[in-house]
Amino acid sequence: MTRSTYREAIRLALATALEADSRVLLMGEDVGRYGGAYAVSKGLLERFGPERIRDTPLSESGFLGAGIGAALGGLRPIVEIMTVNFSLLALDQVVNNAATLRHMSGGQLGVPLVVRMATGGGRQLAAQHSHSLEGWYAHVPGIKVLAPATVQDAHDMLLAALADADPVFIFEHQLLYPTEGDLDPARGPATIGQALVRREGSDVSLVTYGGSLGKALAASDELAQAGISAEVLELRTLRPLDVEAIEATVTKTHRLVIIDEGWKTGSFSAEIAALVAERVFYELDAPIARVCSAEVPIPYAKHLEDAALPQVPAIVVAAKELLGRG
Amino acid sequence: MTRSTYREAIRLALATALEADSRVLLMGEDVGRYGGAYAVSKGLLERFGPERIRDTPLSESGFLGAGIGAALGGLRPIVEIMTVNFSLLALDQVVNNAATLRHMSGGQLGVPLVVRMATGGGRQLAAQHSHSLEGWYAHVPGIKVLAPATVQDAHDMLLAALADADPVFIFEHQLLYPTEGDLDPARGPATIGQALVRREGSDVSLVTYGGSLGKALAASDELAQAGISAEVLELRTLRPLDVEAIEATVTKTHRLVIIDEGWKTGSFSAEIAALVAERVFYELDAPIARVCSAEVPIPYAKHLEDAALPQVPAIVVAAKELLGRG
Amino acid sequence: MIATRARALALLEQMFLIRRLEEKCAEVYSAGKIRGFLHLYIGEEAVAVGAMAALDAADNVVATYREHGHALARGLTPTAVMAEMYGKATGCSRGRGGSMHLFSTPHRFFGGHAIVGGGLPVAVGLALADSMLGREGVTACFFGDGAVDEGEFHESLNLAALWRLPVLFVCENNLYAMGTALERHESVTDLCVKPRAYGIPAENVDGMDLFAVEAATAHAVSEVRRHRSPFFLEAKTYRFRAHSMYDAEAYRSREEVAEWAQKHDPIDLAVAELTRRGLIDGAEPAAIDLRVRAAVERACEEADAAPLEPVGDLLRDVLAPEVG
Amino acid sequence: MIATRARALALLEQMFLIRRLEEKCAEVYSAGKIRGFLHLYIGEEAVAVGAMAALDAADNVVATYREHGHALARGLTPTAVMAEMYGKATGCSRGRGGSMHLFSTPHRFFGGHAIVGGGLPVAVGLALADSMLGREGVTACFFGDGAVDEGEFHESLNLAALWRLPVLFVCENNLYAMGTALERHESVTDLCVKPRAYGIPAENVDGMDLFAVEAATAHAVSEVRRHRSPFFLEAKTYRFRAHSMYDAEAYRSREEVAEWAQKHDPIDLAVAELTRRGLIDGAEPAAIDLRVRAAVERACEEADAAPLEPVGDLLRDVLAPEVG
Ligand SMILES: Cc1ncc(C[n+]2csc(CCOP(=O)(O)OP(=O)(O)O)c2C)c(N)n1
Ligand SMILES: Cc1ncc(C[n+]2csc(CCOP(=O)(O)OP(=O)(O)O)c2C)c(N)n1
Ligand SMILES: [Mg+2]
Ligand SMILES: [Mg+2]
Repeated sequence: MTRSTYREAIRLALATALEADSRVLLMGEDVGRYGGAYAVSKGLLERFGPERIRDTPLSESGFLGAGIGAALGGLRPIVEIMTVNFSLLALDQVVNNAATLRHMSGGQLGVPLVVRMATGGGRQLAAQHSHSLEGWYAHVPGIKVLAPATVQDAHDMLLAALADADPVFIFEHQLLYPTEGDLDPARGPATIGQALVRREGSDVSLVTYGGSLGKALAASDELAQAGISAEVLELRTLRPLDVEAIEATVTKTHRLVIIDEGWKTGSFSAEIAALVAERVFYELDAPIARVCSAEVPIPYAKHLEDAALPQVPAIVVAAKELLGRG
Repeated sequence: MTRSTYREAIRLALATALEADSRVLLMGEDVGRYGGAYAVSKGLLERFGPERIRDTPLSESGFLGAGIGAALGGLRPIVEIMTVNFSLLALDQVVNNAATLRHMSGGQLGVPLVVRMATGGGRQLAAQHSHSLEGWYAHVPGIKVLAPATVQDAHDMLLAALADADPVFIFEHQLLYPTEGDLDPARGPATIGQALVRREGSDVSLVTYGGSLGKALAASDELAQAGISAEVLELRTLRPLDVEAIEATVTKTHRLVIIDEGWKTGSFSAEIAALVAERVFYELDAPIARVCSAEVPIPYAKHLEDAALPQVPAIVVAAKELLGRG
Repeated sequence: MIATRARALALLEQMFLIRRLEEKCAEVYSAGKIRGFLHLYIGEEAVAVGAMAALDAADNVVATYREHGHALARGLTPTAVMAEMYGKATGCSRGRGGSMHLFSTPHRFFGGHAIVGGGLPVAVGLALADSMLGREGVTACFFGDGAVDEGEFHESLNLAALWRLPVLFVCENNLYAMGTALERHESVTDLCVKPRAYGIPAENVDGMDLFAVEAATAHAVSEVRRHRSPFFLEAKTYRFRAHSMYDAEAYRSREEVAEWAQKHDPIDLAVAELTRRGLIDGAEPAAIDLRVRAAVERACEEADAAPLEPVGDLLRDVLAPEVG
Repeated sequence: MIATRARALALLEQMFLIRRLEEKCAEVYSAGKIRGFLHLYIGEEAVAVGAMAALDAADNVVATYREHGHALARGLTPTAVMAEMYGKATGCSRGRGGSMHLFSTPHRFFGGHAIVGGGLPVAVGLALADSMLGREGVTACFFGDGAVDEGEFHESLNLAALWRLPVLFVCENNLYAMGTALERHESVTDLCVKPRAYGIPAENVDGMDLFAVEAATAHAVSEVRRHRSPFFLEAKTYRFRAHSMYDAEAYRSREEVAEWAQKHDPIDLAVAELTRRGLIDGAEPAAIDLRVRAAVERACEEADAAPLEPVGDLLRDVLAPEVG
């Protein structure tokens, strides 16, 4: 067990994978000479050379599609899209190729591709650089979607993604890169599709993932001070979803607040709410609440950005309201 | 009042708009010489000439983006993307430009752009041509999303879109083009954001939109035969959503089935369910049910495609189950 | 250069097979046996047949939705192709793909892509894999003149050139993208100009001439193999049929089509050339045609008799089976 | 050709203004007054200033996230620009855009685009509007060498050429896309080769030479106006600072940067040229600099003092106000 940042944990997993399997390569804009826009791949070029730490032109659709072809051809590519904002340019390749080829070919083809990208707001990067679109990816059959929120998961989920035979998309919230935590590099690949209770509680469930985990935990602290016992369930995998874990926490607490940085309407939070209203409806003692981003292109100015993104006080208020303590 | 097909109704609205306002133009792949992939614009080239009925190269991002610029520059462009499947190639322009420019510029700019596209499955066009992604568009602040299901709406919603100061996306289910209905060409623009009860009922609400309206109505017929009174609410606008109408129908029937051709997980149906579970939870007498597409790239073979898409019997079963008559 | 008589006749037979199979497709489409979009290759047969003749078994092929010809020329059986269009479990994609999505890994036939331009990056990636894994393969990527408009064309050519990847780009320029004539969708209609802007050598060839296509492809492939870098081949061709089964062809005249069909039919031209070279006698084309028609009939019968995939298998192969 | 002394000095002053304002940006960034991404234009001033000098008020301008220089050269006030970066309601985008999203409709300044390549189709559309509405305007679209990689570049050039639209494409080739040198992101590094593949005339110019840029742009714009069709201008330039505030510049040597800054500083070169022409005397540059520094200070003070947009206005202008 060591201390590590989230960034270093990813780097370590990358290095481990590159070391272990000569078919693995990392490709993306500025992953090499620059060292990665978020410094994740710093130092890897020197160790593994420019073929395997491959700088690409600004051609998101081109090099993500090339990643698909490379996977078909026997490599184990890791494609880094600098941020989810730019991934829209490559979404056709994701939805129409990566996600379909196995099924559409009657099971002949497989696309063992890993795609990593930064997501989320909070750094005053304004309307074209602050999206949280992982919920869109979670809508697409044929792919898997991971959102590591801890240092350990940042490491173990990358290994899990590389061990998977299907396209796996990893969303790294940009505020997490510098965060620190314990890392056991020998724990092995994470289990895809497994949510985890990060804090036990009995009065209300806070269900969240990725960059919002910290906010949910902070809210649960505040709620504890007010005598409210909040359970925090972290989804970890958005597709396939751990439906049992969601059912279990709602069955335990009977109250549900979902925290999701996506714009509220049509965000992934809606799917959690819908599942619960379908499957464990009679366990609910109160309406479901969602704390999401405001329906606005995320503004630059800090006070406006803060107002647009989900924040701890809003989570606390939402939970209290469900308990009639609003 | 005349009889018209859905296709002709759109054509009539296009012709009316082109006639009335010289700033209006239609641009897209094969809208001119070919007459439109779905024959919507047939004959318009001859009437309005190649400048205003403008064939484009296969450059979805390029010409949708050009539509944005043209709108900024004072034209009233109608961009036809042949089908939603290809719109992924242009999604960056939608999300990062069309939807953001007004807000991000502090209100200086406006993008009065209309984008039309075909959507949906059911014609055995297989995994790359059968998507229902309008739910993704409905997630994006800064744009409006319409899904006309009737001949009258096909006409009136296009006029409404053209009268709007913001980007409006119109989704035309491909199975609707040949359908017939009454058309009063003088009714004027539809009201954006208004859902309509297409059939009154008291036992259960079927909430749907677009290509699934017919299925919901057929299911309500079958339910009526079984002595179940189903109300059918057609959303018509996916963004902004008529939340009051959804609340009203649930408050009336206390039971909700949502029908949506999107893949179930993360489809727009989830948002309807979430809203209801948030806002009128105590009105619900039973779990919410959703009838959506199976989580699979839509297959070509008819029996498999049928099995993948939402069908009338599944709606009937879902409604009956909510009433304890499963 | 197609050296032997046997080989020449085999290629001619492939062209006949494609022609007859597709004529049959149109026929059974009207009868409802085939549904969805159906894009016929009739008129363009010399391109796929000539090009495939220059490829090895270890090479990769990526094609479009207009790929029956490529699949057959690559060795997929008429039955596998026909059953696919009939939506049967014995089809080369288990009936899930239909006309636009033929796949066969034994043939290294990687589709059947229905998003225009969408196959190009995939082809670049296949070539990257060959290149990094030290394999000798070439990836041949077929696409239409319309695909040249798409941003992915540009990105793919740049990647292939920059990384020196063994890709053979084969542009089937049939002068129309659906109903849009080349000069109305490309500002420069000499398509070879484009690859040169990426430093990719480019040549064009008469796509109606089987022997010319074969020779040009053989040369192009040898350049790719020798330099391990891309090459662009433009085959000038023409489709004799509508874009798909829904096309009224308002955008071109009957005369134009008739002239192409009369003067440039690739099968007629191949027969004439073989006759001129003394490699074929007068009765042989008819015999080939007969053989091929019988094969097509057999394929239809087999497709007809074949089972559907069970509905219970709908969700199979969305993801890889769990190993455990 | 910059005819008068007054005009030459005005342009020099613009360059000084951009330089000093951006130096100030870097300073206050460290102090936390500016946040988010900040991309400095220092070293490239001659491009924006020279190019804008050749445009009219009725022309449109589309720029990238590295657009402080363009905004100032187009006439936005230092205060409007600085207040925007401070996130204030008096900023040219009400503080919602920040450094990457400057807008001003009175200046027909259409952004401020932070998706590389994303501005090009928009520029094409603006030109389409001018063209169809019978207006004389030219749309100048600025972008970097990195944008040339994107599919949208290709699509936009084709559209502009095919439809004969009055777009002036200005490629600011500073030899790097972030940390990726030109030869590692483009297979052909002579960027003028690319527009020619669309039939668009192209020229390059020394982007460190204000007078050369002005002359080349004037020529380019006159070509666009005369033929109502696109033109491509490549300005060869260099950024003296990091890509953004987070860049350790591992991809280029200090010596390389120092050499450019010493030998090719566009301000030094302009002063030298004006001196050579006898249009400026020794004391004037310092006087200009002083004036400009004062303006920058004032802009900062005004930005500092300006109000924030009320949080209650967060949702304002997501859509147009309801009329009714
Ligand atoms: C991205 C995309 N846009 C539009 C279409 C619809 N479409 C299918 S084929 C076609 C024309 C393509 O022309 P070309 O590339 O020349 O191929 P051809 O059909 O002539 O063989 C169009 C517009 C599509 N499938 N994909
Ligand atoms: C589509 C997209 N991909 C990646 C980025 C991240 N990014 C921002 S600037 C940049 C480099 C652009 O280089 P260039 O076009 O040469 O402009 P310069 O910064 O040199 O002025 C990159 C990769 C982006 N903003 N948009
Ligand atoms: Mg074509
Ligand atoms: Mg650059």
